[in-house]
Amino acid sequence: MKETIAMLLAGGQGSRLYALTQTIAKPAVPYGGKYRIIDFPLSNCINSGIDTVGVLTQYQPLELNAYIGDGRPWDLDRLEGGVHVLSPYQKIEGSDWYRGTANAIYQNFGFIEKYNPEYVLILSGDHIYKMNYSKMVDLLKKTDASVVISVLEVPKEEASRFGIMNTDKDDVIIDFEEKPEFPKSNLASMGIYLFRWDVLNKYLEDDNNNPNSSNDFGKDVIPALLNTGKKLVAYRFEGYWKDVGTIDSLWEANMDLINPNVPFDIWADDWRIYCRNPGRPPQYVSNDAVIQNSIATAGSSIDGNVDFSVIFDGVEIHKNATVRDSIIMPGSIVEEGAEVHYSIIAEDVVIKKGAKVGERPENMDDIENWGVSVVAAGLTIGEGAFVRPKAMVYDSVGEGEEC
Amino acid sequence: MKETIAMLLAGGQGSRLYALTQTIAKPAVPYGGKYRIIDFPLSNCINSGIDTVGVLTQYQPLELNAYIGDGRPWDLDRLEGGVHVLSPYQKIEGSDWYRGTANAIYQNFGFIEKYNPEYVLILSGDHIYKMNYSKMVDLLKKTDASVVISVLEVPKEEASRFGIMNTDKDDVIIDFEEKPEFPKSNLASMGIYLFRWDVLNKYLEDDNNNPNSSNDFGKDVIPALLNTGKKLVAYRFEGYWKDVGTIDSLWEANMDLINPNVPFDIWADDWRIYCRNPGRPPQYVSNDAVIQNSIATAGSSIDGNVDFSVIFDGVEIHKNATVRDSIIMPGSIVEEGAEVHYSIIAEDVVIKKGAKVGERPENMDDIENWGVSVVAAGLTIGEGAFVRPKAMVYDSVGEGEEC
Amino acid sequence: MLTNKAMGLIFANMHSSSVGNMTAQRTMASLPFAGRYRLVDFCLSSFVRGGLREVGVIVKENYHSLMNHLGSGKEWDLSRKIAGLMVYPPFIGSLSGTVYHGKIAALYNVLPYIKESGSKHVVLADCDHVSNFNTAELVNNHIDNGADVTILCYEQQNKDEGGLNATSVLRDENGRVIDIDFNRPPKENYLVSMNIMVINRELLIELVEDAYSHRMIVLERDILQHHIKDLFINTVVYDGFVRRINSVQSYFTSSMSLLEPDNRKCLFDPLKPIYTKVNDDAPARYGIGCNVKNSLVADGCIIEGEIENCLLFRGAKVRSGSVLKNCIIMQDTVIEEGASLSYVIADKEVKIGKDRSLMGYESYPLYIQKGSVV
Amino acid sequence: MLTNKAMGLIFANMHSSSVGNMTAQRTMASLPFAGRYRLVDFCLSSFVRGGLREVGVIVKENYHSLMNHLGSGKEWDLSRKIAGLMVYPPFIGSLSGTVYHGKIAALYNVLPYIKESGSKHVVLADCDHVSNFNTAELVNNHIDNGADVTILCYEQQNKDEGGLNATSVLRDENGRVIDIDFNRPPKENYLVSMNIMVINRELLIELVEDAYSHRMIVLERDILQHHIKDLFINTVVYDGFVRRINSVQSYFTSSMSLLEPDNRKCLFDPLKPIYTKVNDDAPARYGIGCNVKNSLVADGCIIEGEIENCLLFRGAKVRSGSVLKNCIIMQDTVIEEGASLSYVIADKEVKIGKDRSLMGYESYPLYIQKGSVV
Repeated sequence: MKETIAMLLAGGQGSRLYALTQTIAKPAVPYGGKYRIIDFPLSNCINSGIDTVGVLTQYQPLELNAYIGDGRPWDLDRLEGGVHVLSPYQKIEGSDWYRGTANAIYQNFGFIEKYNPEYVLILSGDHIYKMNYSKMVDLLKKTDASVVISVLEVPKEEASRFGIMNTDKDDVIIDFEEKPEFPKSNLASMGIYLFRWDVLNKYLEDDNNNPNSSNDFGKDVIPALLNTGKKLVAYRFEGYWKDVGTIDSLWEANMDLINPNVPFDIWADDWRIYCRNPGRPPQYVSNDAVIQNSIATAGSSIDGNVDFSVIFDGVEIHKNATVRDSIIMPGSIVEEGAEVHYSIIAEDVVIKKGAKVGERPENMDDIENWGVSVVAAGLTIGEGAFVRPKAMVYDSVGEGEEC
Repeated sequence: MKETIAMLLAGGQGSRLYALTQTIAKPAVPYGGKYRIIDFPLSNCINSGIDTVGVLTQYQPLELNAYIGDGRPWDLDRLEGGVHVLSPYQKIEGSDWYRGTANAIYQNFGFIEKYNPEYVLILSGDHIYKMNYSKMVDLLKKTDASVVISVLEVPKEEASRFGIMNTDKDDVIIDFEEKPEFPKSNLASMGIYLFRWDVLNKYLEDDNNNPNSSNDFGKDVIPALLNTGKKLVAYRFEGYWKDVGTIDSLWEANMDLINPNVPFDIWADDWRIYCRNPGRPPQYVSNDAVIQNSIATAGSSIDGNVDFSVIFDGVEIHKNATVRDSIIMPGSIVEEGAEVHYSIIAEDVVIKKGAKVGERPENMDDIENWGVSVVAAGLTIGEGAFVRPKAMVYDSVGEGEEC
Repeated sequence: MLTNKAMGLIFANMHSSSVGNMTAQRTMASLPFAGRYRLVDFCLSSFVRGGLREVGVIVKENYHSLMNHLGSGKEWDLSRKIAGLMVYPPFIGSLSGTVYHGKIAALYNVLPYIKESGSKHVVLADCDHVSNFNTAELVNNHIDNGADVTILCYEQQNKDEGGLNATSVLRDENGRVIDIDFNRPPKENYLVSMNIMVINRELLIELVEDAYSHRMIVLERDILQHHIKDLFINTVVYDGFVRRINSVQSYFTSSMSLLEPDNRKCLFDPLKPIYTKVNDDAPARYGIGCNVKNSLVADGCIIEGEIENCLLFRGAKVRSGSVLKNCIIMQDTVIEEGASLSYVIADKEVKIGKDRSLMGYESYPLYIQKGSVV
Repeated sequence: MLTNKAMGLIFANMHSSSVGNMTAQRTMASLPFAGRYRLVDFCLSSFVRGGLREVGVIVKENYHSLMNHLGSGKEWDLSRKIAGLMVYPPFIGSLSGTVYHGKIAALYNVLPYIKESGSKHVVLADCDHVSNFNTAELVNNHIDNGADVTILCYEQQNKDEGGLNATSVLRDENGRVIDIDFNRPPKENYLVSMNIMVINRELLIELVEDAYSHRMIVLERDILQHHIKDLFINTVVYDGFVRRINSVQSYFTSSMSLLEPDNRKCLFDPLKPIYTKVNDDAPARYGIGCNVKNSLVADGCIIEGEIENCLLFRGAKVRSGSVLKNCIIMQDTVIEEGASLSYVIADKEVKIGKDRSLMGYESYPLYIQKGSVV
């Protein structure tokens, strides 16, 4: 009934985001002033004409569930199809949490079968990018491939951090190496796979029956396909793509929105990114504020100094406060005279008067101790307290304390 | 934000429905020609003015999930509130399937807290009845009780099959006995509890910390409330109420719709039962058909003889076939000359020409071997085959075979 | 973003006058049909299944019931965030101040919307044909052939069914329309138009602006016939079940033709569902002593009497001792005990009293207006 | 089934003429306000939060933009299966054939719907007041006092704000209205009506039928004033932020009053959210060298120039080198480099060219119509 349906792997805890994913799944982490990470793959789907998406999750899905809701913000509330959150469940033969990415898909074959698609697109919920998936479908049809894998050219010196695809001159994949020490090419897998449904069906069944498999697409399923001579074709993606799996990369991806030299434009009308709108009145900038080189969103109120920063909805920056090179997530307050530098402040944090979070690298003697500071959701940083650079704050910090 | 929210326990496998709940949860079992069991509590909620419902499930939720969808059939697609399916999930401290009814609610405190209700209504997904829950809320307010429990007068001789409430003259509950040998009253608990949220919060927290508890409302939580002197009041329900947890009771509850002497009217306009509509054209009754004392629904087509039966959508009863005292669920076909008596035929079954399922008690010599026959979903009963009374058929039956 | 191939435009009031009192309080589009549908459902469902995400319904008068039926468009999956269903009432104040006449003026009235659309093509449809046509096939054929206009039509099945208001076309050997004929029984070798066509959006805008400024009225006559040489007017032939409603009598025979299993199978193909507003009726109940033969029965009906060759809409009640033959009984109409009806079309919420006897003829079924008490 | 306490009815076109060209292509109800809202949002949101599940919007003319804004009603949770949002265009053909004048005729036009409703009371509202009133409180007060009619009003804050079209009421010591005054500045001790009132549904039907048959036109004058002795007309006094839009100038000052934090806090209480159509704009972007003081900025704006005491709607663009003081810039309007604006209201999609200079006065802000290129 549906030509292509998408399965979005949103199950990961995102443990390398530490304090930011204590109570929410990684795809629900706020990004870019008003979005959450999952808005990008979901918007890409609807913009690519894919109106059926299964979101696979098992870690803290409550907020993600509520956020996705009926799917309307992405025009994914459909009579047939639409977006559905798929959690693990019990069957008569027993029950199981998802083991690995391939197993998560395997456990939800029932969902896929309902739509009887030609193609299944496997996506992950931790990348920021704009991509027209229908081009992968076109390529698969044109090359008669079993699977199309999206790849990106990365600098040679970074290639060993990725899964690397070696291809022939027609972009047919010859072999695949996970984080090779000596990469043979610079084509990195983006973790986006377009399968023929019958192929996916067969190989995941085999994978599930293989007791030695770790049930992972990259480690097990792709090699198995290559070993049995299936035709896998690389789709060369060009454009902005960022894995936001670490604190540093999440910080950078936010800053990329401000940087006029980074070709990533969320203001363009031709490929909108949709999100669940917080429904707040316009932001207010007072007579005492100085705001530049920043983005801010509805419901925020700015009385202080904001520079090179990303301000989410409902954030208050009070008089004489300074926020630079930082990300302030929804509902957080930076009180009078407080300073925030190179930091990610999660939701509903209060930074009390005169407190200081983070430090500028130019002020550091020991630069190797410098890094982005993170304050977890709901905490209070007491009056005059200091949060060190690179700190990962899980608990509130008392008045005048250092952490 | 919401005065009362409902939590619907739909987690059970419903193992005493055997073949009918192999691949679906009990609340998703079809009933009454076009409904599923869960339509009754959901319709009761919206008709009682409760627009926020959590459905707790962990067994085979795919069909139930798809059936509930965005909740629109019950007018439960809301910006704030609405109906939400809640599955078990993983937290940073680990993860757990639901243990007992009380634990299922406890694991979903996060959902309840979001709405910060005054009262929480605990419902179960295996009863057929029409009830205005707002009367329980009124009673709770009037009596200043901690919990109101819905009770029904049952015949004395059946009382020992139920949880029995003993009350004083003001209907305050004095004690509670689960299936007592010598019942002190005939007030049976209907498994419908209205709690003050603060009381529920405290007692489920305590229950969760008690290693000896089986985490069940009836066995653990209600006795604990009584032991600590909380005021529990019985709400006396009058009207039709049926637990459909067994094959016999499910069969009876369907037949009750046909019986003019049973005061249960789903045709009345003042308390509509809503369901997800299969969207089929009207049913067709041919020149060769004889249909009486039956109910049938859109998309069915009747060429044979139907008497005292419940026919679901898409069912075909072919020429010269006979269906009596039976329930034929969606999409099943009874071919020419086949006979079905005192049976429940699940979805998409084909009963081939001349086959016979079930028997009439008046034709039995050994009446103790008589009972309702059940054929599981998707099976084929071969030409001329015979399915014995009381049989529970899990596998297709070949041509001419007996089972 | 993907631009949609086509948008849909439905003319709700066209041909309303052909069925007399049946449209006294409703549009042609909201005429009840087949036990639980309205005529507009067939068109809307086909549009939606064919991938159209932007559908406008142009109404002129009597549109209470239609707006009520359509609601937010959710039942057709057209309650969309992006595009979706739009009802266009006549916009008084913005244009000349009077209500338009003819399809050209109606189109002119909604030109701002047509201009805003990102679609390449427009599917125009009246609501006077009942069928389960394939919109995707129609649009793709239009595109693949590079046509300017593509008319959906069918071969005349029965000479008697033509007549009033029929538009028919003659094709050359390449499938190109070389003649269009109006308002009379189709000639030999002519195909009957289903009053459904695809046209390039920008061409439509140009033609309508031009025709409106020349005070032209009828799209088919004043535009298509006029431009028959310089436009490539293409045809797609539909060969499934199709019925044209152009009189009370044809409404009756079209309805009764659904008692044929093959016709039902074609119109109600489960793979091509017809969506409609949900009414939440309980199942139909067949009482003790009822007698039902060769009839279509919708949910919510309660039948205690005798019916033969009948079509019962949702919630119709036939009390014991009453006898109905060759009747169409619409929603919530009640036939009291002992009544006897033959060749009657009873509209919604009619009450036929005890022991009443009403008789029409096959060639002239008796129509009883909505809410009447007989 | 629970019967709803009250249904809502909104008059979309009332007072449109008071704001001149601002409503040339829209209703009063769809007048943009506060950076991302339309006037109707305040009323609709209050209705919905107050538990109303059935809301009708009565439109007369120029309702393209309003229908587009409301869509299926989903944003206000009024895309309901049961009841929900209904837009009532003037129903030509069903009644006298001409478009109605006055509120009584408008109500008469929709009487069939009012009669069908299961609600006990009707809340009537014009869209000329901006506030965040409490519908539940209003309706409960009406019920608890056993009133026939309850008018929501406020104490006159400023003599200057009265004037054109104001309706005011005098109460006795029991809160009962003993005089109603029209179309002039409210007298001493009179309360100003917010043009929002509750009335018993059956009484409303009776009064409207009676008044219509006597060719009466104005609800307040011809019905309420007329029946002031035999009806119990009750009042509820609203003491939060409220502004009346009865001129371009009052539109300007009302908008600018939102630069006061206390006013914003009252109108945009997070516990009483104002719902509106979602536009999916990206965050606002503050460029290098921009200078923003005492301004409200909606999402999607790009600010490179200098703004002070301004209100920027969604997607407004202020290029570098331009200077805006005391301006209201509506959706998608672009101010090119070097332009200089003071006391200007620029409607949607206006383009102010490079180095242009435009100046209005506090007492007479300069209004630039939608789509203009300056």
